[in-house]
Amino acid sequence: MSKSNTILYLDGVSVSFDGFRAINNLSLVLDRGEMRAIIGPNGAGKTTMMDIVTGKTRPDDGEVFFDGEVDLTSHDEAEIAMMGIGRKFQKPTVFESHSIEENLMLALKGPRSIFPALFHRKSAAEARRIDDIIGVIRLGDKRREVAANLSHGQKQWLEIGMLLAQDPKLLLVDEPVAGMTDAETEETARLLKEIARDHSVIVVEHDMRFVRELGVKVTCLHEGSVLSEGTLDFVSADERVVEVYLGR
Amino acid sequence: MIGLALLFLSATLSSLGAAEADLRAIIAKFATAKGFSETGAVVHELAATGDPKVERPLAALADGNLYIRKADSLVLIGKEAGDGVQLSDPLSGAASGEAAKDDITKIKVNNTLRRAIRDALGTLTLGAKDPAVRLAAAGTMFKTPDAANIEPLDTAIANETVASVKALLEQARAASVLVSDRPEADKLAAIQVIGARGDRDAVSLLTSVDANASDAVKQAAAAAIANINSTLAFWDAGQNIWYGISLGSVLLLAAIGLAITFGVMGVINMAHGEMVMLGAYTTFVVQQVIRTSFPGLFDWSLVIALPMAFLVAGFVGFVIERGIIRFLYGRPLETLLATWGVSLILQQAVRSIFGPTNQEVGNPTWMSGSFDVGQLAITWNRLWILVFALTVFGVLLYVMKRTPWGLQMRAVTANRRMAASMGIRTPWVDALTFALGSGIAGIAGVALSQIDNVSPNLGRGYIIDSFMVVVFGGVGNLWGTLVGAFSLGVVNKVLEPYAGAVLGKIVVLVLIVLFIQKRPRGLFALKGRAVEA
Amino acid sequence: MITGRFFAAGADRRIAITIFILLAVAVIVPLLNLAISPASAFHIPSYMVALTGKYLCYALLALSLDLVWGYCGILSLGHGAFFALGGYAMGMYLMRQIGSRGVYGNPILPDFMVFLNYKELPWFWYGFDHFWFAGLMVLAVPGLLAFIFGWFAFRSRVTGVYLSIITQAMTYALLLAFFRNDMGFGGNNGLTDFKDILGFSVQADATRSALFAASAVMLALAVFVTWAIVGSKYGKLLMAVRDAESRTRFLGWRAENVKLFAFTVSAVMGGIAGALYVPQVGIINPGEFEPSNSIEVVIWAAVGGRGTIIGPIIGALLVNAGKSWFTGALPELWLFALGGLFVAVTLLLPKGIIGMWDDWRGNARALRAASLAEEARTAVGVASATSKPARSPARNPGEWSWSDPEPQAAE
Amino acid sequence: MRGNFSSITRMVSAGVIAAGLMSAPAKAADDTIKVGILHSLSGTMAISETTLKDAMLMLIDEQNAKGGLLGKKLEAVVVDPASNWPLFAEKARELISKDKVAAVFGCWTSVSRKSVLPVFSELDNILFYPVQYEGEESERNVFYTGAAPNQQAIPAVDYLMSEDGGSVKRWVLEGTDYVYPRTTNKILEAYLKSKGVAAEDIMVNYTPFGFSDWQTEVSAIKKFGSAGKKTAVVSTVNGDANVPFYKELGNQGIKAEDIPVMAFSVGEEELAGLDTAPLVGHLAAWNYFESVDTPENKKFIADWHKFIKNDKRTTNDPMEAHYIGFNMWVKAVEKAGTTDPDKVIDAMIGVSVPNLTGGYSTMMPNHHITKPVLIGEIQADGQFETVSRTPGLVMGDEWSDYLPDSKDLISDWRKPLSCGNFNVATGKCGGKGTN
Repeated sequence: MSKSNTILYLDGVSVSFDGFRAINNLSLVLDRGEMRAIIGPNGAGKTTMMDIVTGKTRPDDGEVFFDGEVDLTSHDEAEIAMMGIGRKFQKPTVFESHSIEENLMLALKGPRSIFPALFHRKSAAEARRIDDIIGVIRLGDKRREVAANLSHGQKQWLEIGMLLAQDPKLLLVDEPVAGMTDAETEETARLLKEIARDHSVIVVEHDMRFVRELGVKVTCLHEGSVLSEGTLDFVSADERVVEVYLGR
Repeated sequence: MIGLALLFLSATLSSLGAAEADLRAIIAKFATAKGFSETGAVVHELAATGDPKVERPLAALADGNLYIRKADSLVLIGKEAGDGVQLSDPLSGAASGEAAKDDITKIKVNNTLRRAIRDALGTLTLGAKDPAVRLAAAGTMFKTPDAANIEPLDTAIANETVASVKALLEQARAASVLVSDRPEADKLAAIQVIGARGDRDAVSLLTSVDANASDAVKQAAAAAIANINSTLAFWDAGQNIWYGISLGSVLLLAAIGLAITFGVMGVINMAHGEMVMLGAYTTFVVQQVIRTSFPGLFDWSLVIALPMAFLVAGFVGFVIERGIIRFLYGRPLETLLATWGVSLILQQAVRSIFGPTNQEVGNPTWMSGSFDVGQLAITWNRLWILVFALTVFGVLLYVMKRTPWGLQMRAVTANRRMAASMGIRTPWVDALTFALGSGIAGIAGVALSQIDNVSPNLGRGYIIDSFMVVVFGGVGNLWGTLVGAFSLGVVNKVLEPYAGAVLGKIVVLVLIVLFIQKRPRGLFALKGRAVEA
Repeated sequence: MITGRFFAAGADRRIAITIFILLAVAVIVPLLNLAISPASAFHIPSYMVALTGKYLCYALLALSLDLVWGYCGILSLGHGAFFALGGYAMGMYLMRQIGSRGVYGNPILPDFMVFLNYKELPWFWYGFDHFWFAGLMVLAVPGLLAFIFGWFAFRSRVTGVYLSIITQAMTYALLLAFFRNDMGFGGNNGLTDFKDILGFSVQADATRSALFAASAVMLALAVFVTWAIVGSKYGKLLMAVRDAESRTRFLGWRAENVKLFAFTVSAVMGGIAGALYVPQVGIINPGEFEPSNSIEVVIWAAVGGRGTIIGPIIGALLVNAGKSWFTGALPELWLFALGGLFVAVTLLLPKGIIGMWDDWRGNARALRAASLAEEARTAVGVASATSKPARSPARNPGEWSWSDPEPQAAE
Repeated sequence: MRGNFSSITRMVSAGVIAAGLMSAPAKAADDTIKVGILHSLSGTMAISETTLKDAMLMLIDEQNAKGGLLGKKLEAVVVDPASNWPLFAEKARELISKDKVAAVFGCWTSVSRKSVLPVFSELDNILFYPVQYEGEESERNVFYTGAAPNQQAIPAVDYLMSEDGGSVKRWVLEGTDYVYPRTTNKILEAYLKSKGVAAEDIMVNYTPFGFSDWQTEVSAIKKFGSAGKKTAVVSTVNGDANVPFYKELGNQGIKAEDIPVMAFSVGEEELAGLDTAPLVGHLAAWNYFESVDTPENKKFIADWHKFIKNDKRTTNDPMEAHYIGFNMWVKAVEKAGTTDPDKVIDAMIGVSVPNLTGGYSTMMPNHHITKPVLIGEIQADGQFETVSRTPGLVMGDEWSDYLPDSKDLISDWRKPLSCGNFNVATGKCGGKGTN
């Protein structure tokens, strides 16, 4: 397997907490521009895998490469984010006391040190970019509203919007439709597909209907390693997947 | 001292048991003696008679119980009884009426006199029936070596049947040989005997070996000292560790209630120290009641105070939880403010009720004094506090891990809503948990009243250390509190002899700060999957 | 351009009014003290000037704490240390100014060094005979301590209660260190008996008034600086770190640097407060490092309303004025009153005085809007939108959640 | 019972009365003379200072019962500086500027005195300072009614060196780390060395305030005391730390006959918190003991018990100092015919009043007073028994003769000298100058 064409390359990764093996010899490869859905039962290691990729958790063992050449295990969250990996949490995490505009402003690609921030003034280009994103996430009428006042689904979208503002090469999206209405779920699927046109994306999701809607390659994790990989139909036909996850 | 012993010697040789009239004549001299030196001369004269009967008046004098009746200048033993003094005859002990305090004059004693009396009694009681008295006598004679003591000691050794007394008598004899003009061989043997004791008293004796002793004696003494000192150095290290463990047990006691209210419940309980203080004051009140009403129970006062302190502090904790804390769950910082206010109020309340001064809390006899393990002096109160701290810890651990209540407690603190929906009465559990933490702080106060001031400021002295211990050990982990308390105690006490008390403590604080950098969640942190999950 | 924003369209009228009042007070109070005859009803007695000057220093300290606590969620229980260090730097300057007027008449050594048999000035006292050097140290020593302490603590991601407790350990250790007579800072007695500052007698009414004015102006400046910081993109970032630290990291921000900058700035502000405080009260002693003092600062900020700029100022002024009054009026009962006040404020005014005021005004405006709306039978929903507090009550800044296995699960 | 529950009501009423007084300060301005009381009623020092506040209230009551002063009633103004040193200065300023008191009785710690000194000299008022202290100070506006080191430490050491005291040869100087113990120990070291004590026979150790774990220190004392020479401890351990110190001494079995402890800061009040049975024979040096058998003292104690409504409350040395200081002030005011501090300060020097130990104390030109020095041994009932007493009165020596930097200094506030630090070597006022 060659690394050079991949956006994300995990090989033989293991990590354990107090003797509990959360990730066990996991190998996963994502090609540039690919969107991948990851499914698996609770405790399968989905979130821990994201922690490893984003530098939150250091693996005990194994290789993690981004963009074919960057060893992610030797970088921390901020550096990894600056390289172009964006992450959306399972529980929507936005800056609740800030307005939507301000949220996006903080996420916008740009210098990340203190003094520029202290003397920063919003440029016309930045304003345009923010307008664009607000349009994409369909929150135009609430742009000055404080994020705390948004509904659950709107917060999910705002968070996705913040990922877009970061302009990453790879997006890690953790359960984007949890707690959404059916209409919102559809909308979100459309949004993600739109994003996937020019970004690599990993989506973790339990909602099989949503995964089907995305129509992409699926990886099923179990007990910290890959149980099955392929199209959704292929995976859902896999005996073991049915056993541990989908149920009979 | 030599004169005294000579007199004693001559007295024993001439007549055993002087006539009682002679003794009375000497005792009467106390009435006319002016100043400590003249009183001292009378003591010596009395001791010189060698009559065992003089033990009574001398002991009374040492205890400050010898009086002169102003009316007839008679010297009598007095015992305070209510407003008056019960008088008795100094020799026979026969009652001799009562007197008002103004009608009698106490014969003053000071340390020097007391020591003289102690020495005199030492020789006099060498032949006492009670082996404990003989042991004390031998101990006194060991510390006051005198060439003239050798002969009476020889006699005593020959008659002695109890091995421990005999050993001490032999050491006393050796000490006396060392200051006598006996031949070199005897002295070398004496050094052997003393050196075998291996303690500081032996060093003290050996260092005072006469400068004009022979070289062989000096060398032997020096060698013995070096030998003892090297073992003592080892014991010193042990002593420091013991002190550390003891300090650790105090820290553990102080912190363990906080490990519940802060560690488990998340209330930044600044009034924790005041709960400890309430426990100490409860002990004081219990002791007062016992002193006035049931003096016989005094040795049980702490045992009685324990449940009382638990209830008092627990009840106050319960009231605080119901009245204030319960409105503040989910806002831990507000609990800091409110409990700080509560602590001010409690302090001032105690100050208003009991006054600002220290209150006296007595040590029961089983918590007084010390005993030796090798060269390690272990005080009973420290040992009991250690035992007590570990017991409290054990019981608490059991309650938390093994009882249904503990399970409910942990369930509520882990997930209040879930626990409530499973039918646990969360407000009740909260209140009881807080009361438990407070009550434990209260019983810690019972123990701390034995070693510290019982004053309104008692709690303030422990609050910072308690927070350090809980945080150092890892919030929410009882074992962490245990290990944290003992490690901070031992580190502190091991540093203290080298760095001094102040610098030692500073170093410990800096170490805590650095340690938290290394383990930002304390010693026993819960590790787990990232919280974003 | 910040100034531009400041004057633009009353963007933050409250701040402007505060600064204006402070500057006005800086002029008027000295005038009423110095120029009006003591017989007049408008005369402000000197002890009032000294007292209020002291409160202003406390207010500055409370504001500095609020910058890190209210806006960044770092609950420092050791801010008194920065205050005291600034105070000591100023005290050392004032000590050197005594010159040969000390009781022993030694032109170089302060009195306490003479009777502790110092032969020469310790090296760390060099330079403090110059005001500029002392002034520099007032900024540098607390700033540097905060920088080093913060650099370690924030990089190691010490958060929540752990951070609070180690800041307390820091000030406690400094307390013990400064109590030691061997440290060369006068031990328990500290530094006292000051004579001159910049050649003016510290006891003269004019000097007192000048110090008062300096405190008021400095507080006004601090209000402006804090407002500028909080209003900038960095300020938004600061609050973002408070509300969701991990999120900022995954957006590529270095949360530790964000915190470090605020912590250092805040420490410098605290140091300035201490430096202004010392000549006005005439003594600096290790007691200022007492952890309980730092806790009190937290209480001032909380009483006034944290996460606002003028809240801590109001809190510091009110609590201290109350304390002064109670200790005189109810000398044996004032702790009941003060303790009761803290309990009452936490139970009844959880957002502090300013927060309550805003809520009350917000509700009043909402009610008014609602009644207007009803009259016009239009614009329904305005009321519900505005009556919501700007900050959701569920998100209390600077808290760590206790129900999660790890504290500060902000996300 | 030591704690008197009826005291709550008393406290409340006292508070209410004080509040009443404070709320109407202007009204009473002309027909009363105000006296400020500046003692901590809360915080760490409340334990010692509250008693002094009560003692002052009692003295003022008694004076009023005698008809007041200059035909006016005396009125006490009580404030609480809360053991907070800057607050002492603030409250002193408030008492003088706002309440216009004629004199202030107050302070306990050296630092509180140092903190208020500039206030008193700036506003020209009088402070009576009732506690034994380190000396090295003499201010025009302060009258020191407590002991200077030579009125306590040196006679105490003399006693220990005497045959009566046990001919001590080896010394442990144990103190709390602050200026009083430091200075006292410096003076003592110089004094002991001048008496031929070798440096290795002196051990000096300091502990922090409120120190409570004395195990290491006590065992070090034990070790130091086992060198074959008679050893004594001279303790300048402060306030709160004493109780655990003595408890540890008792438990580790250090007996007064073997290693006596001579304390300068332990009085009847501190012993009240202790079971003294194991401590019998340990010593303290003061200028007053409650057990002193004189008619004045008996009356004072009886009055005190009546005033405080508790027969168990003890009296102590600083209370006597206030008793002396207050009576001196009354006498000086009568002599000057005014309460104007300037005139009273001048009238104070030479005033002589009876003390409680059967003699007269006189205010000297250096603003210190003459006192007898008593050495007492702790008794099982928590009292001291006087075992030695200086033959005459000792005059407080503000500038110690045993410190190189102060031995040439004297203080004399009589005109025309009026100088607190006159250098007899150079003949100039203003200290010693360069080393």
